[in-house]
Amino acid sequence: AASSEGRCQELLKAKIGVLRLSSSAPVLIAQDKGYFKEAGLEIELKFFDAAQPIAVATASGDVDFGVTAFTAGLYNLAGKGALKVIGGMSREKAGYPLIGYFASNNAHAGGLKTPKDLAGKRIAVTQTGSSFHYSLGLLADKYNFKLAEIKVLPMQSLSNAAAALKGETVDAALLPVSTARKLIDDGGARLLGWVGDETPWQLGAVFASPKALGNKPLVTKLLAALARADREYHDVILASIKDGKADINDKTRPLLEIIAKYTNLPVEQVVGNCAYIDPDGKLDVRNVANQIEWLQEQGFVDKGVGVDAIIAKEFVKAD
Amino acid sequence: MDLIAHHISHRFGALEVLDDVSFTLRSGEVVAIVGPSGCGKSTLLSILGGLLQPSAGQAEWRGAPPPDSRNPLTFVFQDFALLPWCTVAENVEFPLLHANLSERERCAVVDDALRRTSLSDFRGAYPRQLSGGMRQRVGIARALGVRPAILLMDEPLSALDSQTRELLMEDFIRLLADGSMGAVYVTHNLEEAVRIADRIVVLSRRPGRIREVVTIPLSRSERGDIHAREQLLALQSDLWSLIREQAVEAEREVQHA
Amino acid sequence: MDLIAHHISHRFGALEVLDDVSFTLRSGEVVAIVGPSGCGKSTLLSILGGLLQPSAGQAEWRGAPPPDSRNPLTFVFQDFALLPWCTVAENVEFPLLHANLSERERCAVVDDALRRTSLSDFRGAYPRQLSGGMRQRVGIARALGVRPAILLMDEPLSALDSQTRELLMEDFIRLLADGSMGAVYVTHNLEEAVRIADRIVVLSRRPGRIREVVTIPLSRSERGDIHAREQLLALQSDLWSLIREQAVEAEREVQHA
Amino acid sequence: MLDRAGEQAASPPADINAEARPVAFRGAGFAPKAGRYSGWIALVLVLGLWQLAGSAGWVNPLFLPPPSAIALALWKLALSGALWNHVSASVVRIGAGWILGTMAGVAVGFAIGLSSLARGVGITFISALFPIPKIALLPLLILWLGIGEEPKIATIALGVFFSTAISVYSGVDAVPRNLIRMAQSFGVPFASIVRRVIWPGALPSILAGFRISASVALLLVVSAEMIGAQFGIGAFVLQAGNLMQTDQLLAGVVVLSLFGLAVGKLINLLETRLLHWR
Amino acid sequence: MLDRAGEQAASPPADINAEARPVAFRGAGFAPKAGRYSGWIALVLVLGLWQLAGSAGWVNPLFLPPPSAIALALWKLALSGALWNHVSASVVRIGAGWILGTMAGVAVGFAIGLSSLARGVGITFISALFPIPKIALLPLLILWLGIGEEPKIATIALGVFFSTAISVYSGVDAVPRNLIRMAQSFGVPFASIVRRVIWPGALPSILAGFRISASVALLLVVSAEMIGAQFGIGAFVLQAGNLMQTDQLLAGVVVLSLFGLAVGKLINLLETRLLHWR
Ligand SMILES: Nc1ncnc2c1ncn2[C@@H]1O[C@H](COP(=O)(O)OP(=O)(O)OP(=O)(O)O)[C@@H](O)[C@H]1O
Ligand SMILES: Nc1ncnc2c1ncn2[C@@H]1O[C@H](COP(=O)(O)OP(=O)(O)OP(=O)(O)O)[C@@H](O)[C@H]1O
Ligand SMILES: [Mg+2]
Ligand SMILES: [Mg+2]
Repeated sequence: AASSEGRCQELLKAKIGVLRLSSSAPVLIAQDKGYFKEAGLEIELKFFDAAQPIAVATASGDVDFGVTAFTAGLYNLAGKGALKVIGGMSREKAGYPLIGYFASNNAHAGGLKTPKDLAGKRIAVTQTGSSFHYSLGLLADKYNFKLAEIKVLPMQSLSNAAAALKGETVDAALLPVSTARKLIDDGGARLLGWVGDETPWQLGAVFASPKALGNKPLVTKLLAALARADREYHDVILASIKDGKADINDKTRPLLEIIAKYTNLPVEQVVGNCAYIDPDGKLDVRNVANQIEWLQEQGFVDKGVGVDAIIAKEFVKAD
Repeated sequence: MDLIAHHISHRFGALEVLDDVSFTLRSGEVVAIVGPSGCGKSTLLSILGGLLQPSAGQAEWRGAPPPDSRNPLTFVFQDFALLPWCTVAENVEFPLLHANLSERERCAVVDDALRRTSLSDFRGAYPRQLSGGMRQRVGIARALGVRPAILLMDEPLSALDSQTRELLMEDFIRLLADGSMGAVYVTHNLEEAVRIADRIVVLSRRPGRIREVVTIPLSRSERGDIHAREQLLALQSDLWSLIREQAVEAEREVQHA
Repeated sequence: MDLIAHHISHRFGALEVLDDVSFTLRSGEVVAIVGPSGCGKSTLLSILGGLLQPSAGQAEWRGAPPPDSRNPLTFVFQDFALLPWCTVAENVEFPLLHANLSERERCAVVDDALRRTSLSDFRGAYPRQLSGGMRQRVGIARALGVRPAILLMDEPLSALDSQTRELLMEDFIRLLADGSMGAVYVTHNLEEAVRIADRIVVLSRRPGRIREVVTIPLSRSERGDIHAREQLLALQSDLWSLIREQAVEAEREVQHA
Repeated sequence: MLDRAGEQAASPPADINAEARPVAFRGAGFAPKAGRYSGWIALVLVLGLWQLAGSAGWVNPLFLPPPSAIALALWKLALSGALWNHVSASVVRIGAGWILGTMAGVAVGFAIGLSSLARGVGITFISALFPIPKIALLPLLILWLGIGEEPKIATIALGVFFSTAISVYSGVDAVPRNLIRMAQSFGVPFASIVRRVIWPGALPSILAGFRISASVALLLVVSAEMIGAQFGIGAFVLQAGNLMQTDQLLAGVVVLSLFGLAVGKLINLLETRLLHWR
Repeated sequence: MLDRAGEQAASPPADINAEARPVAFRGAGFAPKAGRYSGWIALVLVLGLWQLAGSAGWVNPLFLPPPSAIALALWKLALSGALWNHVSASVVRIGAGWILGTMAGVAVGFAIGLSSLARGVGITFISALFPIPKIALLPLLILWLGIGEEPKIATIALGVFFSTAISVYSGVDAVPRNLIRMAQSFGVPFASIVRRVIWPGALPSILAGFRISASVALLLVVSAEMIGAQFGIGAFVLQAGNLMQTDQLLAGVVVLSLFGLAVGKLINLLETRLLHWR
């Protein structure tokens, strides 16, 4: 029925900026399985290789929607009214390995065995104000040490951070599992734990440019299509996860193959790399407020930016 | 077309090079300029041809250039100034490219100029492949190609052997015979000066001043006679002693101070 | 020290330039080389000085160079080859820098060479600030500074006025007088050749072959006499007709073919 | 009167010939000609050594995969057809960026070399703008030009522009002034002087500039494709880096190197073609 | 015998003087001298226009903060003392990297210009290695050299090296061969020929290369400081970019530009000093 309706109506056009990561899985699924089309949308995906440019491109109106992790840059843009959050995406959640704490072999031998031991160490992250940096902040709060005790080294790229770890020039690093897998397999570093297990938080979001926000039917249809994909992803893949790995079976394979296709990874790697996503696309608003406060304390986000100002309340399903 | 040096003085920075030089070149005349090395002959020529602005005075012209001339005031440079990336033929063709000539006519002009300077065999050679004398001939061929009203020649035969010089000199004299082309001829060779010039301007040591203007009392066509030969030789040695008496002592003084 | 051209032939690509040239320069002798433009005189000189490898034959030397010579075979180049970034004095000093000389001695040598070429006033000038003749004199000064056993001179006076030429010629003759220095003297000026040379090698048109070797029957010191003057003049015009009869017709043929 | 010494004086007497020594050849050297093969042989040697180091386990293959692994990755990439997509996307950007940057650079370089006003303004602006890092400007470039092909091409063009402009104007400065005076003395019009005297005179320097700018263009494709590129060698390299697929990363780098070699050969060819008069 | 015409023939008769026209001066131009002020005036004009565009609200200050905002950011940074930390950290890296890269580049450039073997090998390797993006190699540099100053300096040195080598060898190629032959004819030893003939002859091209490489060094400080730098203009710019603080980002860029201007002036000075013979 939906399809016949879609045929008579003009399809609404929009562009979504995404990363080639499984954390964007619902977008990929919705696009590949035609959920957007069925909702009356003609979506074009724009792939980026870092979170920041997606936010910038959304702010400039080059893409209408963005799906990626929260960063200080994103909050700063949102604070200036250049974009607004309309829904939740990936989360750090216990049992769903996404970002891990990794120790170098030497540091591990020297007693760095658990995330708690990270206090006082030299730790590589990608960028100041990134999700990795925030995760460290949460860890410091949890174990009651000061973030200032850690020497946070921004390496600007995941490969740089991995190389620093492998080269024993830092004690530890926060890396996504996709980057770290080879390093671990190779014996180049030791896993200390997963961020989701230590400090769950709302990692990613869906956000929209001001122009797209003005088009209510567009946003509503998009969110509906995404929710459908979220649900399917949750029920099929996330439900099959055991020991941090999804099962490859007849049910999961089609979806895994979609993800593999878009992320240029073999299916065998995709299964160990599945971000948790809320089945209803809910956003942990309290955590977002916490993120903003924390970043403001660090001086990474301009003072006076509040969570209310950056969230499009009419669309967000709060958690 | 007359060319007039009107009270020309020039200095390079603190170095005074020319001091109040005036003379007139009438249509079809040849004026030779002789003087010691470094006295400002090349500088004077540059000023006359509009390539250098004198510190005082100016170069002037009067009358109309011949209608078929493609570049009334044309130089033959002392350092040849050939384009190293052009072949001999292209170098000769260079000033003709913006003239109103068909491909065919241009080729004919180039061929003619090369033949007159015995360079036909080297049309396709690059300057670095030429001997010193051949380079100089390319410079002359290029100048002849544009049919100048007045040729400004800076020691045009200095790098040539006596034969070639003789031949080119005869060519020059033939070219100048009909009186349509004039020339300022800078040379250090008194024999040449006496053979080709109507008048000889003798410059002093730097700063160059006009010491003498010597008029040759024979027409150029008469100079070929056996009678005239003697007379010219005498003229030449007179000129030589004139230059010598003026400058040699002073030069010696400086030199062995 | 003798210098021997031993059956030297040379070709640039397909262009045959020298064909079996042989002669010997005995210690202290001066050999002049004359020949039409482009016949291979500069090429021959490069080969004699070891700057070019001939296609066949070779340049050889015999005996010992004088002990105080800093560079037995020294060139005066046709294109001067001055370093544009060095002043006149530095250019003259250049070949002395790696000689075993104290600062003081070097200065003295440079001063002397500059004085002899009347360049003392231009010690600090750069080549671009010099006239053509002055550049040539710098090249000569530089060559004199190294006390060569044999000077290889490529038209060393071509850009100079008659006065300066006269003076430098006298200098050359004085330098050569004691017989310790020899010279190969490429020139297109028969008067010069006759005045300075012991023998004159006449080359044919390209490919350069030895047409004649003319020995001057007077010692250099005798040539100053008034008697000798006449004789030399006669010699010179004989030489001229010799060159002329051999080459001019052929040249004309090509030229007006 | 003439004493014609003739043949016997012309050739040296044979008896003293024994002690004659050849004049030493002093004119050697200073004209290096690149051998046809030396470069390739050296390249093969280095690759062999690298492979050996990899096979012998002296270096960690995760960070420096041996050439064989890189070749394999390249092979797979070629088989899958993705290589072609990446290469063709990048070639268009590199080509367009290089051409735009070069045209602007040559024009500005000539202006600086020919006009006093352009010189004062141009050199100041080049000194001030050249050191601005393109990577830092990416956010602004996205804001200004979006995420289409424009900012990618602009990034490359910008990098090419500055070094070209500098090479060109210093080439123009080096054209011998006497040749220009010669042309002026023949009344050759300005445009013709620029085209027939200054251009060929500056060409050696311009070609050296092209050698630099072509490499810069290849280099910058990675920065350019940081801007939301779906295909392209740069995008491929970046993604491989993020996923620590070092063999793929280096495969991408090798593709850039091969391009560099090809362009280098092309410029060698241009040099022998256009500068044969030297 | 001599007919001395004397003064009256030497100066033109006064009566016909009326119709005489001066010979047109044809030797003008082609020797541009940069005005002392034109560059600065143009710079001020552009800044003024930019400020106007910002104040009048023609551009979104998020996209392009006006100069006043940038100046304010810079002022705050200077007051806090952080500016000094950043600048001093970067200057050391840039200086060390430039010097190392230049020394290597000059040495290799001379080798390529002088030896056939080095030419074949060198040009091939430069063509192959120059286009390798430094950002892609950072992981390897980190692995080999750690995250101290070494890899940062190496990044800059690497970037400087290639363009210097190319400029130098094309400068060596352009030295007139007749000067080298002259030196050889005087038996001047090889080293002396290189030092006194080839070096000054190649200097114009080398200085143009320095102009490029100095800017490249400034440019690369951002790439270099991607390697775990806490202080440095590059690190500052990167952080500002990550946080989308465009005024701070541009403040950092302005600092690099000012360095560029200073270096440009320095090279102008060197050129007038060392190339005054032209
Ligand atoms: N590098 C070169 N490549 C090719 N041909 C050359 C080269 N150098 C000289 N030639 C040719 O060799 C011939 C002889 O040249 P050379 O310079 O020896 O003549 P020359 O006798 O010195 O003449 P001139 O009196 O005019 O100086 C000329 O025809 C010239 O074209
Ligand atoms: N560009 C310049 N800068 C400074 N001084 C110069 C420049 N050009 C020439 N001179 C000086 O001007 C004087 C005259 O030079 P010019 O070339 O006119 O002499 P010339 O009479 O042609 O000499 P020659 O017969 O040797 O060619 C010389 O002393 C020279 O040093
Ligand atoms: Mg002169
Ligand atoms: Mg010659």
